[in-house]
Amino acid sequence: MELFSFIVAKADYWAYVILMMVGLYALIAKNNLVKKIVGMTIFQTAIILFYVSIGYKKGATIPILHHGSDHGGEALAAHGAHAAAHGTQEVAEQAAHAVAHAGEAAVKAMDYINPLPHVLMLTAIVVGVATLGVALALAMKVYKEYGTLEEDEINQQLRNG
Amino acid sequence: MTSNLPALVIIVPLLASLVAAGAGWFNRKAPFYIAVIALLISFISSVLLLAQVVATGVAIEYQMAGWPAPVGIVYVIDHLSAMVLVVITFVAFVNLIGNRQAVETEFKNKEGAFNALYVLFTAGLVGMTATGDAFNLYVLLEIASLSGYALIGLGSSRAPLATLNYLFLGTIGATFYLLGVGYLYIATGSLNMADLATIIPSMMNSSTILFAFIICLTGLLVKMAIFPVHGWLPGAYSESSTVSAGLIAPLTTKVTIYIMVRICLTLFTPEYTFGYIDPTDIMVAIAVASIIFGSLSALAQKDFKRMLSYIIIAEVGYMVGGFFLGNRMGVSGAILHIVNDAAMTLALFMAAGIFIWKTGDEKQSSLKGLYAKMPFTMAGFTLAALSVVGVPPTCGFFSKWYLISGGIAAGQYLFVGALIFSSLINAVLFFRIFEIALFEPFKSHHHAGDEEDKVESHHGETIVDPGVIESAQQYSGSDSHDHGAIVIKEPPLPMLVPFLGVCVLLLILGLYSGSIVNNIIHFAIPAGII
Amino acid sequence: MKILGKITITICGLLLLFFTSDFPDWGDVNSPASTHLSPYFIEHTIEDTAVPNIVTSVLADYRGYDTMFETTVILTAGLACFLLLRIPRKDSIHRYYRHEPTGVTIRVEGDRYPKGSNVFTRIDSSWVPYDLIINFTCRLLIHFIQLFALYVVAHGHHSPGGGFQGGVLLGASVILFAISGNLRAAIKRFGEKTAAILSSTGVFIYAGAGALCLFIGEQFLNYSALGPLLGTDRIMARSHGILIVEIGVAMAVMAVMIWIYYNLSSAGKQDEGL
Amino acid sequence: MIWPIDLIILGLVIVSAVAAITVKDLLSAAVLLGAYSFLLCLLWAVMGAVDVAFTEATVGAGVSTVFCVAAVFHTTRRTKD
Repeated sequence: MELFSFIVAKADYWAYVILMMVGLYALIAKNNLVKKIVGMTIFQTAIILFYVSIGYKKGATIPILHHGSDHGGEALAAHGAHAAAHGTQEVAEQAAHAVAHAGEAAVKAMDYINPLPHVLMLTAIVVGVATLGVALALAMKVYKEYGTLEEDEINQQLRNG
Repeated sequence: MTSNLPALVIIVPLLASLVAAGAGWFNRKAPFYIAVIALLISFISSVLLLAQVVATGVAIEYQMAGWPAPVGIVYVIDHLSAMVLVVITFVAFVNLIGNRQAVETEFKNKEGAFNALYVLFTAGLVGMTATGDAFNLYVLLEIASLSGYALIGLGSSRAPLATLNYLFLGTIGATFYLLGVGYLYIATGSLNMADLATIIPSMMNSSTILFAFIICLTGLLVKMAIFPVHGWLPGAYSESSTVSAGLIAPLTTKVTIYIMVRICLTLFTPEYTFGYIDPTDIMVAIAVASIIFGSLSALAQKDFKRMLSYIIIAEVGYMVGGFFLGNRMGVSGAILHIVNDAAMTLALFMAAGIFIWKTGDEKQSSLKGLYAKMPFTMAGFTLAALSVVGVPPTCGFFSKWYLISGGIAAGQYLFVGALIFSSLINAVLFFRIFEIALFEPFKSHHHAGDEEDKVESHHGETIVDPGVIESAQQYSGSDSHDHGAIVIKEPPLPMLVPFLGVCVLLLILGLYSGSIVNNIIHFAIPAGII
Repeated sequence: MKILGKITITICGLLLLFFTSDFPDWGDVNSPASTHLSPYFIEHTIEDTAVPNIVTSVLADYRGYDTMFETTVILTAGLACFLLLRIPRKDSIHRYYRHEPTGVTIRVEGDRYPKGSNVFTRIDSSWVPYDLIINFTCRLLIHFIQLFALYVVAHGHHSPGGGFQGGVLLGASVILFAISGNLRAAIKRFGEKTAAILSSTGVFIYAGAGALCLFIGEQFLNYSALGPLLGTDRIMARSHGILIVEIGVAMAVMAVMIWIYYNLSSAGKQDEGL
Repeated sequence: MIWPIDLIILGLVIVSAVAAITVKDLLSAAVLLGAYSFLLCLLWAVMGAVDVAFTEATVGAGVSTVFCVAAVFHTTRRTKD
């Protein structure tokens, strides 16, 4: 079980390294331009996986406060009751906690997943699709010019004049 | 409005690019003027910012959306960034007004999109320079890169492939930078540069911070095309159209070097960069390799723009090496060279634009006899070339002087040797061109420039050099008989005046380099560096 | 190249794997990332902006400046694809027409239109037979996709989503229309010029709202300056400001996605395509 | 959250990424890239990053795949590696 918890603690970080290296390998070693573009996309999404893994917190919920929680404890209590109905252990505790503090309008940072990496990664996804679009446009221009997407064939044509 | 200057310097170009992109669908002339006005406003604001910073001596902080530093995004304008802002907006403005004809012919029916991307590129660089947030820097870096790819990709028939290679390497560089920011975030939980600078000294021994430093630096080195990863630069710059090359070649590498300086000094603090990691030896070795490789490859080129591209690789080596010497002389030299090299590269690429307009191709051999044909242009070109070689009193001499003294002070004699070697090579390169242009008679194989003149003269816009008024017919007649009198035929004034202005600026920068160093760069370097 | 690639990724991979050992455990509540800055956003989003979805409030307000440039990145991509690919010439070499009553396909050279045009319909050179089921289903779906997209844009304050996701959905609905039918029909309904102008307008709404705050006298993008204009207090003004910029983002993203699709799928000719 | 789901999806993500760059047909590569994006979207939804998952589902799995297919449609499916 110790091994399992060790793997679970680091698996996401390992996975991001593997994905990043898969993408980097395609970018460096592949001969086909569209394959390189696919590798580039994988390379970029690996970073997104890394950031999202940073943001995750055990026992926390998604970073959306319960509706109308400007009424504070009331809403949190409702939220807790709702979660308790679903029977999750951790969330039920949280519910008890929320009910206990029903009077104070406090949002606990521990209960919510870190939203900042999510925001950064929305931007990174957008940058990724923008780069993909421009790269595909350039690849199409290259194809129109040389009639092939293979780099060695293009170099052959360039050498032959 | 004065308190909003840091925002104006970037949002005016941003808004103008949006208006230009829309206006291009209704009017073909409007986008150009919108772009020029926006860049002028941006230039004036950055000059005002520089004046304000020099006068008060404190950095200006501007809170975007009204949130204070670690929570929101702030802009920080200090001596260094204000100076680089002036350089960026000046280069963008002068290059655009100097290349109006080229824009109209090369980007026909797409003026809106072209001008919008041109201004967006400038806005991206301005934002990168002014921002005080590590992640915001990445977003702006991508804006500058994407618009740069588009501008470069529409050049000669080989341009798309060169640009695609640039895109792949650029994406690797930017993604590495993003990963480095992620490592910093996982170790410290902050994204603001000033906030990070307060946290990092307390966790010097963290391997995550070390790796963040390595990976950020790697990403930026890929972006600035230093020796082992330079492959994309010559193709991308020499295949693109002159107006794009004139914007991107002087700015991209220099701003990336500025970012490196900013990351090393402001974010990772000098104590960490030079005290704890101390990468001087390895970085100077890479820089020396870059200088020697760039100079030798430039020697082998027949194409003028390609030769300039390899000189840029050598110049990147100057600045990286100078900065990592880690003493005040070397860092001052590197920062001064950012300014000087931007001006020199702009002058040379504008000269390349004029040569292409005149002769129709980029071969050095087609520059024959140009001294007699275009005395003003060639005078400016000579000044720019001497500056690259490093002849006093042009500006190139002074930054090299600082770099060499820094190298001697740090005991890096290899770097000093490489600098002198590269200057000699540059001398050989440019004197070879002088020889071709001065002694061999002009023979135009391509009448591209002349034909343009004829079309122009229909609209009555041809501006011949004052004093010598020759009709286009007479000119081409005398040209077909090689023994005819040499006729002075300068490019039209809108092309010539900005170019000559930049060349005179090279002299002014040289003469005032002492006061630039004492009044601006001196305050830009943290006191920790001696 | 293959060997070089393998060497590079082995070195990089081992280095990266080695440095993960220093990371806090995955899901660690006490990691610096979760304790330094982010608690501020979670605890203050309601009192600062009145938006329960923290991602939306950070995205469009605390770090709204980033998001403005994120939208600009998309616009840049649209402009770049246009600049690189678009071929303005309209005279394609030959076109195909189908005679509706008989189903015969004819090829027409040049820009001539076959006589008796009401019985001829133009088809693509790589034409695939008209599929009734796909076409009907897609047309049925498009309305619901667009309705859902509008919900996502408008409800971004309270649920996952927002301008960006809604904009992509709206764009995807038009792209679906183009795929299920043909490109020309889509361009007829949502032209290139519309897409181009809408994309600039969308970003302009965002940057313009920011600049308006600046002219009122607060910092760039500080929506609380819009309070008197919108007739609300400063906190609700931030909430409304977020909605305004989300609409701008949705417009820009929708238009750019469609614009890029038009250029990519027709190789810049915008004549016939996928 | 249940860790087996996380690990299983991580394994699938890596498999689909490797498949996308090794398959000898560009159209298949484009479609596998879409599958890869969709699996990542699932993973992020499991990790509670709902907004990121939503964006990846619309952009990565949706529009990006369409762009790739459109580009392959106008160039070629052939690839040597």
